[in-house]
Amino acid sequence: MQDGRFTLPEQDLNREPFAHRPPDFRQKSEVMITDRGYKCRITNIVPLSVHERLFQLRIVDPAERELFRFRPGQFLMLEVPGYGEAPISISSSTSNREFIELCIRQAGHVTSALFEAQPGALVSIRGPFGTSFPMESMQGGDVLLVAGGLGIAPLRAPLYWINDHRDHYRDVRFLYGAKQPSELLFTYQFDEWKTVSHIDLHAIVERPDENWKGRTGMITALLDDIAIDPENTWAIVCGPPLMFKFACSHLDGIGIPMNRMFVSLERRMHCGMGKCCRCMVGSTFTCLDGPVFDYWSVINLKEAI
Amino acid sequence: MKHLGFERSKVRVGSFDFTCCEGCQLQLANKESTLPEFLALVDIRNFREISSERHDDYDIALVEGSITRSDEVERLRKIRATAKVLVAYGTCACFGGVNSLKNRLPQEEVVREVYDGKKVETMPSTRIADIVKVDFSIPGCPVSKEEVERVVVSLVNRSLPTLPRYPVCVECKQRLNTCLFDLGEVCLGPITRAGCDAVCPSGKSACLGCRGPADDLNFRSFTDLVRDNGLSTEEMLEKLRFYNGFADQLGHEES
Amino acid sequence: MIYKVISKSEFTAFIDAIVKANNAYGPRRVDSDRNGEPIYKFMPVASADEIAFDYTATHFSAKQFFLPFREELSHFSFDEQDNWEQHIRYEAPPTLLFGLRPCDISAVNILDDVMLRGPYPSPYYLARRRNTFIIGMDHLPLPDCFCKSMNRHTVSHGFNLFCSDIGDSYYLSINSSKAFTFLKEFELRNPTPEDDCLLIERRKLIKQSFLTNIEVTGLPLFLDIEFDSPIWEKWGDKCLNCGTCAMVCPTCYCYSVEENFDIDLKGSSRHNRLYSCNLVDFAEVAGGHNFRPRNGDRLKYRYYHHYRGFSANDNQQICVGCNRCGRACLAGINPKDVINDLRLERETCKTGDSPSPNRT
Amino acid sequence: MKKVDFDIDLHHLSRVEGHGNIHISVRDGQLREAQWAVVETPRFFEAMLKGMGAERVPFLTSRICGICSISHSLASIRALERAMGIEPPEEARLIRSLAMHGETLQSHALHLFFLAAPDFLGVPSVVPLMQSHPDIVKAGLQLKELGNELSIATTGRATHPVSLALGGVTRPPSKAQLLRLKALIAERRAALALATDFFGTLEIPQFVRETEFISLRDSVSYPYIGGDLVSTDGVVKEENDYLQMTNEYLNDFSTTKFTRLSRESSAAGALARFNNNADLLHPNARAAASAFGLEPVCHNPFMNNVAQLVECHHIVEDAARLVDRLLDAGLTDLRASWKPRAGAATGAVEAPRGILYHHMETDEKGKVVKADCIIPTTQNNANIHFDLRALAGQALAEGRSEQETELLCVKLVRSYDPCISCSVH
Ligand SMILES: Cc1cc2nc3c(=O)[nH]c(=O)nc-3n(C[C@H](O)[C@H](O)[C@H](O)COP(=O)(O)OP(=O)(O)OC[C@H]3O[C@@H](n4cnc5c(N)ncnc54)[C@H](O)[C@@H]3O)c2cc1C
Ligand code: SF4
Ligand code: SF4
Ligand code: SF4
Repeated sequence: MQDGRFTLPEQDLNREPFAHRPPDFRQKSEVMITDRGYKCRITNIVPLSVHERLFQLRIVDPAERELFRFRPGQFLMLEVPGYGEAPISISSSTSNREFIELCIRQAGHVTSALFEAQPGALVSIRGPFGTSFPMESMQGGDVLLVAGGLGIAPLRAPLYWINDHRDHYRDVRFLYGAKQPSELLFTYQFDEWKTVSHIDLHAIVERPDENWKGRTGMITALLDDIAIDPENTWAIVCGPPLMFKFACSHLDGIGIPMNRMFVSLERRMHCGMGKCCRCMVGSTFTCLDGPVFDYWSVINLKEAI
Repeated sequence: MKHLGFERSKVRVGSFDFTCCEGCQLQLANKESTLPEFLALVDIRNFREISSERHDDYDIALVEGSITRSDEVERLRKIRATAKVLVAYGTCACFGGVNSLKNRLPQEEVVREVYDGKKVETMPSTRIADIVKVDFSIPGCPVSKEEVERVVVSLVNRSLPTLPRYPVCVECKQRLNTCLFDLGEVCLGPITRAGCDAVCPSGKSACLGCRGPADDLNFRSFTDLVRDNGLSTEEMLEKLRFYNGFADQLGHEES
Repeated sequence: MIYKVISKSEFTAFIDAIVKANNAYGPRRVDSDRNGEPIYKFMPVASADEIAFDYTATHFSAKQFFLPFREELSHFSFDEQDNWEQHIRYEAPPTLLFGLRPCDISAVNILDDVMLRGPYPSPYYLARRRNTFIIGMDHLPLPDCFCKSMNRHTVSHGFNLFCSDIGDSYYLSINSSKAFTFLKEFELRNPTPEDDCLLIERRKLIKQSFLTNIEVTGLPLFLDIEFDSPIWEKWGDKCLNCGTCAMVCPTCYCYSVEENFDIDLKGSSRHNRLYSCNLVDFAEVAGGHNFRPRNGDRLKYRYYHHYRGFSANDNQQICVGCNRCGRACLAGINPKDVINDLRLERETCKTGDSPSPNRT
Repeated sequence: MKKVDFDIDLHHLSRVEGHGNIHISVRDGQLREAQWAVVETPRFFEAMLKGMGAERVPFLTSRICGICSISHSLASIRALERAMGIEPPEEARLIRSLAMHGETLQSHALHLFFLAAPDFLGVPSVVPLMQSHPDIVKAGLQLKELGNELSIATTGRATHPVSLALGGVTRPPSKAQLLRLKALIAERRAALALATDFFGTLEIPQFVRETEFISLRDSVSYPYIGGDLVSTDGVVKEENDYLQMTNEYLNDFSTTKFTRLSRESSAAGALARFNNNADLLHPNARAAASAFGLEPVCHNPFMNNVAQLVECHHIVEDAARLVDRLLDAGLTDLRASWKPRAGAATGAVEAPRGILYHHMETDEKGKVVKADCIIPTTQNNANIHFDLRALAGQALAEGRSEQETELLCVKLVRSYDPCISCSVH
């Protein structure tokens, strides 16, 4: 009964080349447009605290490795085959083209699986995605970095950037707070940041133990310790919503313009490409319009804090 | 077989039944096309229904059925003491199931009705979690083999399984069914936890809530909906009581 | 676009031929509801006589043909050496959709904007879209249709062929060479001035037949201002969080991604699944914090998305006014009532007579 | 004869559905006691059914048993339909028959391959057989799958049907499903042939104890739903007179009741159906029976396994016929509309393990006033009990060891394929 004259021809309709085969990323710009990821080997796993580890990854294919570039503050979708994906900030230096470092907290399904993985295991990444900290605009000014807890993960990239271009910036301060001393991450890098990068680093904990000699209290207490030149300071604040809310309103109080303060927001993400809508904050996407927002946008976003 | 650099090992399971129809255990032998693969993932240490070998070195105990007699309490406690992970398996184990329908009558009357004269021990049907700690629940009357497979695969891969948190309507709509409320029937889909792929409404038969309440369900709005559609509240209550999954909600309602 | 006129009998012969030769879907009567009203759905059709040409509106939208409720995004295969490969397939078989209404086609156009514009076009969507041949048909609105309010009661692109009923014949808008080639085999005529007249009359009639109108201008602003309005709690108290509205909606596209191992452990597959902002865990993050903990927060989001629009599609309103969600919602929540409530809230508070005194 | 003393005390017999114990006590070479005690926890379904709306009843009764849920559902549907004068349309009847076939095939395959075969091959379960006899296990799985696929297509799922309802069925199998079944049946005939050859190689114990076999009989086809109640001793009764067939009585060592008719016990099941209805089997099934030397009336309970296999042949052929008829039918007239009314009637069906009675009495609102369910295994318990005594006696006389006797007794109980959780409902 079928009449060939009226049959829709497949080739004709499937004429868009990439409906047939996946695009060739090597010929494309740095953005990836599909669900295909870069295969990576876990080259090293460094325990940082009870629930946090640093994972060092290396993209297996040299051509893909060459292609992968990112800016401070961007994130990637980390795929643990069999378990799923999770958005993770890139925590290494933009100039490190050999390895990617991710600082990860064991939080749920995917991250727990990653904590079972052994060095040498193969995972996959998609990205980088999202907006970044405007490091170039900050040139010539003071930089104030404020991190609470795991908020240090997205801050390591700007810290490395500053180290690479130290003479572009004036005073750089890094205020870092955690609940207790054992939750302060990357303490092994403190000396390097202080002496090599000339960063004025202050740490504070809420609940000290007997060995703790530093400051005790909330992170906002550190803000009172230092003199800030509001006219010339750019701030980057990362941490739990409540923490950045307090820190930013404090900085607003001393006169730093809202569009010179940057925060990184976290939401559930399933695609990273502005399609699944899981990461909506108000009418914007954390994955496309963020995760880095200036404080002015954040206070104008519904549901941001 | 290695994955992500760690060795995956079989899970050692024991399967035990209490007061029930054994339909859930039977599901383990269903979905024959993947049965060999499924059996390759588990090391059956104790499973009276299909094997006469019995060992007490299982890590995971699948417990089917509800508790209605004192000797069952003892047996259950022993299983709990042996197992590392105890899974309540099926609606009877998770909520008391249809067995709970006899709870509304005095137990002596129930016995008299069926065994006129003879003394038979029984007590109100209780769910497993009321007696021992339950680590994970797989609801369903009967459980769906797909879900069981997913859970076992998760355990082999050292990850925690999860259940859907939304109601059956989501899956029902995804199967393009005509809503039973449009046909004038009371369906418990809007308040029941999904995961069964809406088998009952897909067979044009109302959901009776065997998978228990969905997360954050809106019970008030549900009862309003039945009333506003001019449907029978009595029918709704009979359905809500069927598997005893909504005992909490009904308790609030009636008090 | 080429315009032609075809007699109804010849049209049926054409549809019969094309439906027989292809993987075709069209409106069919599948049930009667408890009031005896027919229930239509897009179902596979094998010949013209299975099609309900005079159908009103389908229960489900045609969205699933472009965004299936569940679709494999990629598959991983693991080997003995603990290595893996990722496999992705985009192909879609050619499909014919018959009988889409202007609002249905508009919805597909909106999905095109979301899925194909922007930095990351979806190849999965594109494959299906390219392989789907759409024949549209106009119709007289149901009493609760409000697509005219959304300006979606006519459509000028996004279909291969569109048919308007002008009495004894159909007035055809032919929008693809494929459609034109198929039609060459049938008896067509060029529209006479009289046909044009009939078409204009038909359009007028349709336009005048709308009984439901919703004022949507300025709604984006209202929605922003009313973000904390108590009306969300009021409607939220009714909402069952059942996601029905999103499942039947022709433009709701939010999804979730799941990954599952194959039972033999030799592979795993990543699927997406249509989700809804009304579902309880939509905005929950790892660790259990829920950014939208209450029913009202979630319900609001669906309205926010539909009538305010999101940045990714130029803040465009994506509701087409088919009222499928309103018809399907068991709790009796529908766009007309919610939006009117919202307007009332705005307008009465201007006179200082707010119906909700406990507003903060 | 050697003087022997031993006690066999088997607690919670494995590879049967539900909990039952075997006690055998031998003193001075004399059999002192042989007991079949059911210790399953009763669930009191009859009490639960009281007051329930007729429409919900089949959903509850199906939960009596996870293996024969379709039979329970259909028995109560038949009882209620007869009580309230509802006539299901012909197409619905065909679908129901096909559902029964699916269930029986699934149940027989489960019993033959998972529960009985390990006994004959001396292994504890089917798992080792997957290594030693992969083809046989595969054939068994394929037959079981075919049974389940029939049930899924006709009732919505394999266990606890969703679309069997008063007045007919709520949803018919789709054309695609039927075509798939047709292909599947054709393909699975090979598995059945393989299985038949395999069971031909097994040695069936020689044991005979004369008893009375009870089953349904409708004079046109091998019985599944409704008909006369007949026995090999010549009793014929109408469905509603089921109580005269069962004569239930209580005993003090078991939570299940015993039944009897003309003798101290009677038997139901595949062998009983065969003994009463062999003439109505499909020719292929009859050929299979004669290949095994199975002829009515056979009094060896171990032959129940063979009778099940013979029925599998009949089911496969009859299912093929029913699928073809459904493919030709319009499948539009599926459910008769009905009004609740007061009434009382019995529904009898042939569940995989034998004749199953549900008796329902309704009030004018269609609510159940009184329910009674008599389950096949209940009707077999007494027979198992007396068989055990005879078998143990015969084993002793043959001078068998304790182990041999135990194995033989266990095999005997399993060959009845008892479904204990259902008998103590
Ligand atoms: C921009 C951004 C940057 C981030 N940067 C970092 C960072 O640098 N370091 C860091 O530690 N965290 C970071 N996070 C947070 C991190 O993404 C979450 O902690 C992470 O997503 C948790 O994933 P999970 O799978 O472990 O948790 P879950 O919440 O358990 O799971 C997340 C996903 O897995 C699915 N899922 C859960 N359980 C199962 C199951 N049993 N089976 C199947 N699917 C399941 C869920 O549906 C969900 O899709 C960042 C988040 C964002 C948005
Ligand atoms: S039939 Fe039941 S589960 Fe399906 S949509 Fe309607 S209420 Fe929800
Ligand atoms: S639809 Fe309802 S009753 Fe049916 S299986 Fe699902 S949860 Fe259970
Ligand atoms: S608005 Fe209606 S359809 Fe949508 S989730 Fe709420 S109750 Fe369900």
